[in-house]
Amino acid sequence: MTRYSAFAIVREALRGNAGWPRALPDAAPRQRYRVIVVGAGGHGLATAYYLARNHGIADVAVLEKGWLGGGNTGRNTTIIRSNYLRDPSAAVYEKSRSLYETLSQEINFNVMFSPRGVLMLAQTHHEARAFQRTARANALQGIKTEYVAPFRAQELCPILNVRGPRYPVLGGLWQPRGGTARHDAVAWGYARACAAMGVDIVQNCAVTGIRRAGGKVVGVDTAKGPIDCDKLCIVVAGHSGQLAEMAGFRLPVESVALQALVSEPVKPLMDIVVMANTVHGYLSQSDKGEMVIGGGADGFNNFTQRGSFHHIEETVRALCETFPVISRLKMLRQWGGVVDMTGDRSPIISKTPVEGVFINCGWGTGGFKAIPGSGWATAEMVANGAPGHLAGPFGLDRFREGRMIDESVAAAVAH
Amino acid sequence: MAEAMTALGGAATEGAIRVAEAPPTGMIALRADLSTRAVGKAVKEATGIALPRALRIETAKDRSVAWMAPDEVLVFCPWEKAAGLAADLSEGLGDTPHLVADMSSARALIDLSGPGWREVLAKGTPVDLAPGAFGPGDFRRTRLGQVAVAIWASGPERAHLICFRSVAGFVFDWLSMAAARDSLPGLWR
Amino acid sequence: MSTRLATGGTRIDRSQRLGFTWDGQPLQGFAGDTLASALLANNQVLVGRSFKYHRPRGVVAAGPEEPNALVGLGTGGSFEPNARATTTALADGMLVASQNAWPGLAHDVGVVNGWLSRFLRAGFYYKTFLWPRAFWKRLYEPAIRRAAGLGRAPDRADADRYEYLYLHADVLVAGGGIAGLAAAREAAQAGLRVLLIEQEACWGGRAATDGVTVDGKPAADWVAGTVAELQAMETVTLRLRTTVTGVHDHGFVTALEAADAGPRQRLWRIRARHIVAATGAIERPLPFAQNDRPGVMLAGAVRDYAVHYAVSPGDRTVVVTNNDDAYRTAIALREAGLTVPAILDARLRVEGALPERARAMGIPIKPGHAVAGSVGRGRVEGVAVCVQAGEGAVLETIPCEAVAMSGGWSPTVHLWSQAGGKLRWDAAQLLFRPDPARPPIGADGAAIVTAAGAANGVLPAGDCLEDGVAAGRAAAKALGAKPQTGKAATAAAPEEAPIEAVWCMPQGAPPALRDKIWLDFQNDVTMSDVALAAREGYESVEHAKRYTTLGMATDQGKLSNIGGLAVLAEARGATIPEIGTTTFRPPFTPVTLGAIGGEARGALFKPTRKTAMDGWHDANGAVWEPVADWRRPFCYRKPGETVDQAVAREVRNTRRNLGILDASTLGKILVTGPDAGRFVDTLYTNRMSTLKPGRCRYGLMCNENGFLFDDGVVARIDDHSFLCHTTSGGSDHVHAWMEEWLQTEWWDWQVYTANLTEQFAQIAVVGPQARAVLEALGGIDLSADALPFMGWTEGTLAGIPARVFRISFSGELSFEIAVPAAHGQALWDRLMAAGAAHAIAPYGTEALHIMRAEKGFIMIGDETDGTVTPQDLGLDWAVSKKKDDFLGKRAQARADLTRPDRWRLVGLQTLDPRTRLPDGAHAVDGTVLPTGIRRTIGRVTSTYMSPTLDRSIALGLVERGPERIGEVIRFADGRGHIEARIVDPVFYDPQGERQNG
Amino acid sequence: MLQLECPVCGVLADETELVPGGEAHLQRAGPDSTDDAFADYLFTRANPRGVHFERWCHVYGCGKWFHAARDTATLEVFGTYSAQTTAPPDDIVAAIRARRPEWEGPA
Repeated sequence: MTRYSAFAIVREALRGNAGWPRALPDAAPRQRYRVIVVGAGGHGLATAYYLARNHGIADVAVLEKGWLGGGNTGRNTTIIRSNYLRDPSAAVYEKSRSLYETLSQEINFNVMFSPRGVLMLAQTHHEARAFQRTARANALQGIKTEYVAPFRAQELCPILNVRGPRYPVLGGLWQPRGGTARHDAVAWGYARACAAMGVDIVQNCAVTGIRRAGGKVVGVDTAKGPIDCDKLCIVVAGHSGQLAEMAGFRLPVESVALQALVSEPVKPLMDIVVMANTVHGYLSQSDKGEMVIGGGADGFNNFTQRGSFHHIEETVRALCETFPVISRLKMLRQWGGVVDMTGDRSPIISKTPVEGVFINCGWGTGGFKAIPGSGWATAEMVANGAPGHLAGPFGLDRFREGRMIDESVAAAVAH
Repeated sequence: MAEAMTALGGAATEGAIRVAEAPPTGMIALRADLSTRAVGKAVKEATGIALPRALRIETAKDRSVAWMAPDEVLVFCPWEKAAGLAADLSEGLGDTPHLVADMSSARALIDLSGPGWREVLAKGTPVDLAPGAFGPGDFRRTRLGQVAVAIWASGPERAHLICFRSVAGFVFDWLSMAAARDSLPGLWR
Repeated sequence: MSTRLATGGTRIDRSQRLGFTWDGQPLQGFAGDTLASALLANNQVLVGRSFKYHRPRGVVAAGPEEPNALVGLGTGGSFEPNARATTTALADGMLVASQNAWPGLAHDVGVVNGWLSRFLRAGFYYKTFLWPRAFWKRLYEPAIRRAAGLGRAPDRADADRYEYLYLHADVLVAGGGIAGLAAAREAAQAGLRVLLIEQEACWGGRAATDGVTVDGKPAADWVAGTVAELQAMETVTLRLRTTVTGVHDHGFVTALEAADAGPRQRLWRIRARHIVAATGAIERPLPFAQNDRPGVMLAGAVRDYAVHYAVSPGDRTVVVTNNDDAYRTAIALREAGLTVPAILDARLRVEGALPERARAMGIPIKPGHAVAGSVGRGRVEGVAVCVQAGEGAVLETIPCEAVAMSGGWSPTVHLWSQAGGKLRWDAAQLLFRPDPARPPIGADGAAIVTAAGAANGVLPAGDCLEDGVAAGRAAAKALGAKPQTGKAATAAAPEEAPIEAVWCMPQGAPPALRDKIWLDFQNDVTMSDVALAAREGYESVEHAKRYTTLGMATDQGKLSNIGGLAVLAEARGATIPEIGTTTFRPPFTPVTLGAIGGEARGALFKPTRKTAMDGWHDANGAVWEPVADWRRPFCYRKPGETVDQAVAREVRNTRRNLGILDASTLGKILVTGPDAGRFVDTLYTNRMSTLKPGRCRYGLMCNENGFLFDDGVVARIDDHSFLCHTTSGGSDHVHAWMEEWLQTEWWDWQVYTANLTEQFAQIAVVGPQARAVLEALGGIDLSADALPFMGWTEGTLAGIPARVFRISFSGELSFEIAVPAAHGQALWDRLMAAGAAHAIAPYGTEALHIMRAEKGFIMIGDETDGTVTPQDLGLDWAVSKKKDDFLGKRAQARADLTRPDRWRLVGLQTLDPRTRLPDGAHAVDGTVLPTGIRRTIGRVTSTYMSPTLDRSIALGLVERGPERIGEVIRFADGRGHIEARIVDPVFYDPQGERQNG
Repeated sequence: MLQLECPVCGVLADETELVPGGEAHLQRAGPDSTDDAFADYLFTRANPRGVHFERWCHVYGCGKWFHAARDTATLEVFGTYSAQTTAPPDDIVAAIRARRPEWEGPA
């Protein structure tokens, strides 16, 4: 594998760029593996990567039904933050964020992690109190965030209209080391790094069945024939339900469409990421100059990767009100992803009723930011056969015990 | 007793059409199983109007009965007659399970006059308002922009909009904008 | 140079001159011009700079596929970046500025990127900028961001407004060319409601420029006749300058109208039962070296500019092609009196009507020839000629001012594909066309889109009209209507010989040439870039697109798509259909964000719910607070007062004298019927059915997950009826919650509900003087015997029919009076007048909060957050042990909800009474979790400075709290701690004597 | 943007007039249910990629709940029917079978 560097760029350029070797792997599957990971999205690839890197388990195949990174990894708004309220969430998302800090160097692939800072606007008194609570929780969780006043929010994002007639900005939760990364690059970089350690990544290889013997998994049937394995890890987001059914169990998960859109590119307009939860809109600017916009999810089960247009309208309306200068920019492209929502909107990293089968799903609308931490925690669980303290709280058992990990903090106001 | 204050105090505006809040109007909600004879009878006796079909409103003299749901009608009458009429309805229904509530203050009634009313409302409601699709006597609960409303076509050039009192100001502003001069799309000749 | 011809121009009106400025330079055009035709008429060939290498760019196309002619329009609040000159109608006084060039369009420092291009190949940034780590954000990225982008954003709010328009149609026809017109006509004649939408300013599409005849007459005549016929039909709506931007699910279609009056743009939200996509086709560039040089244009566009706008691209135009259609351009130019030095036709055998005609006009045709490269400084000055079969050896260089290229046409399948329709490869015509076997489907599972004409892959003009007729009839049939049968009009155009594949020109072009063959003009993607991507394993079409950014520019690959696929196919030794296409996503052309937002801006952004007394509050110093969709006075500020001072004053005055609160926003839901008691017993955690008429009881509602979500006082009206009060935020939700259970679970129960919230204005009269002021109004006996605590009565108060509830959320003597909202202001006025003698003063939500906290009453949303149970809040007394079921009961029996160490409600008193515990502060026990997180044992839920007790007070949830009364715990605050003692949550009047007055 | 016919008032309602309510025909688990049965009732969902029975409420209309049989992958609607049912009615099942012969039937 050619080591990427400025020097390599010059060297290859002088040779007419004819010497670049294959970067994206596509192996033919072997007869058996110690671990099979289903799904070559960010989470699946990261799981395989840390299995090899942290646990010395490289006898791994990652099976992808389409092209790697083609699911939600390549369809999200690339926001990375860890300013969560509940300890279990904070732990895994901050682990993830801190891994992002050095990921480019570690896997020798520039994922363009850009700690430009994430600002969540408080636009009601209730939200203001909730964010102060979060900021104080973060302080105890070792996560650097602060609750900022409106004038500071304005400083951080000059195009912000803090005096909106309907929802003035009362303050904000600011995470200076939150930011964005290049979503495709995260999948590509992990894939390239996995291959370098001997992990097989097999594209266009849909899993059609899960073979069990005596309540234990022994292998899978795929579009490219049967493959044996000791352990199976399902990391397929919106399609978890279908895979779980093959393995013979059901999940507390529903798949819905989540939409995003980008504007035409413009010269630098805002440097940070702003999230306005009260009005359901997120906004950041990509390195290309496009305004990247994310909004609310559909309320009904949907596998089409096409969402309902009225969500786009609500989001765009809210953002034009919050950032008046974007009103005359134009939407260039809109798309949707299939996200998997759990009963408490928090993820599942868990063993399953089937011995040897593990599952990682339920990241809902927040999966991209979690990729490294999720992979880290899942690899640990798969390698040891039991979740560690990062994955522990996210087990399926919580739904039976009523141990919700609820980050919504009762959006509804009273009095 | 103090005189009744409507939500908008009778506000009005002239644009591509005329938008004006109606004077205080009696509105009574009746919930009961409309499919039972007893209910139809009670309504007929109290109002002089037979139960309307789904999505319709029937009018006689100073009263109208609008179909809201299979178990609900909204009765319009002169403001001062509302209390009495509500009592009559409840009495007429006797033991038949029902709910009668004087809602005269709960809603605002806005009159739209001018041939352009369809195009004004078409800027905000998913209802098919083409002349052939929605005509006099039609009564449809839906949304206008972001709020719940009911649209009542009372004539080719006249319609009424019913919305909750607390959002009447918003709806009036919305209508004023949508009915701005020279802003009609020119759909229906 | 490009200029305006003395005569001709079917779309311009030479009698109307329009002045506009281009980068400050005053220019003139005619009414009917597009901005692009006007610029070309003024010899403005250089119109922009490319995205990555900042190479000079000129107009290539004449429609929405234009990748280069993007400009800044207008100024201030009317400024629009990235406006497409080819689809912008010229207007008088238009201010037009070039983009992405500094200091100027002609001399742009960004061109250095171009000189470095070989170091900046596809994906280079993934491979470098890795060290030092901090430099990415601080140095590399800012540089990249500055270079990127195209236009600049406006610097102020949008000066215009937008609106929606909802429309329903049986058949929506997208595209007003001859196919679309024919389809609309057939559908309309079948008696259907038809909506015909065309993006351009006039009907007929390419028919006029392509020399089509219909029934022997010029196409223009048939077009005019058909349009007139359609306009005469009541059931038909026609619209020009409106673009169908997206076909969504269940026949939902968005279209953007450039409105003439009123709003700037109108977003049409169409529901169509069937859609005919007659959106035509888009011409493909030819892949030869320096095909991006200004002056190189699509042959069809050159023809459009000459015929429609009388624009000459230059005296000498070389035509290069692999098909017959481009000959029309040569002929048109010749007929306009211009020179065509040569037609370079990559095909060896050139025959057929059009070439014959060109020959007859004396235009030199060079079969088997190709372009080795365009030459010129800044703009085309000539083309180097080679043979297509070779590797680019230059035979001669032909001087010229323009090159008209045609690589064939691709059907505009966007609408078909957006909605989920699949494509098939037509090997004869070398194009992807809609596969009728795999159409987009509607709610009924049947095809909902029919493609027609060129969009359907039917390119020859004659068949095109016929296909439109067929599509219109098919649509009618699909909707169960009776279409006409028999012969429709027939169009004719010269026969065309087959196209030949040219995916690289010349076919053997060496890397040195391929480095300069542009596929994506705006994003600077060359053949070499795509080949490199494939070699590096980015061979899936989506990978290649994302790695090279091919097709991700503002034209969304309308020109580059097929070319890129061909390169991938070659690199992988596969066929184009094996590679497949990327997904087509809406919108077809970019849509203004403001238009998507619609009318909802400023005051109309979101409804604000107002009570009957809203105007009075506003006129009397209310500081507003949004509560759900309502606005409520947070407090009433007097001149010179701070908010905190006002709040403290309101609290003290209410406790000492008399306060008055607008409580109208509280939910009021009537529940009535034989099974009403059973129903409220199921909704509330405590028993309500035992309540006597005339009495009130406080109740809690939990969701099925066992967590508290709303609370309020329930009044028993009569045997069959309960009036349930909810929180302000909760009224709609609770009413919907009730209806949901009644309709979907217990539909056999005889219960009716009605949300009376809006019917009543509710006023709380609170404080020692409360009874006195009400007695002054007179009408109802409110003595303690007549109306004991937690009782209600009704009658006429000050001449207004009223219901009076003796309930207290402040701990003071308190009456809540409900009157019809129409009389709310009247009652308020009377109370203010009568109360003057008792120092009456209104108070807002903050005073309300403080007084309830002083009494240890919980507030939904403060003490609760969706994970708190009644038991956590010490409200066990309000949770029935006897009832065998209520919503939430089962959930509260689960392991985690019965943990003995759950956080429970307590009062908190800082050891220093002047120190207020901060909002959201957490209590710590000094231990650390395995995750490195400091363990918390509680948190503050409400915290205030109590004006009544003149010290800080707080409520909080603490692990095993009630068992630890008296204990001092530490709350983290920055680096330090604040110590607070755990106390009983009731800080004030623990015996509850004051509410008895 | 879906369009569903409200079986109660007959209106062909726009998605913006409706509110989705998740999987239909869930059996409420009462106070005497096991932890597992209760967790299933509250959280476990069929979430099929294909035929789905679901609840909708015509909130901006007659205000009534109803059920819909819909394909979550194609968005085809097989029919809408009364919410006062504990299983899909025969005509709906028949309509589904007609278009989805391979369908295994209500879960």
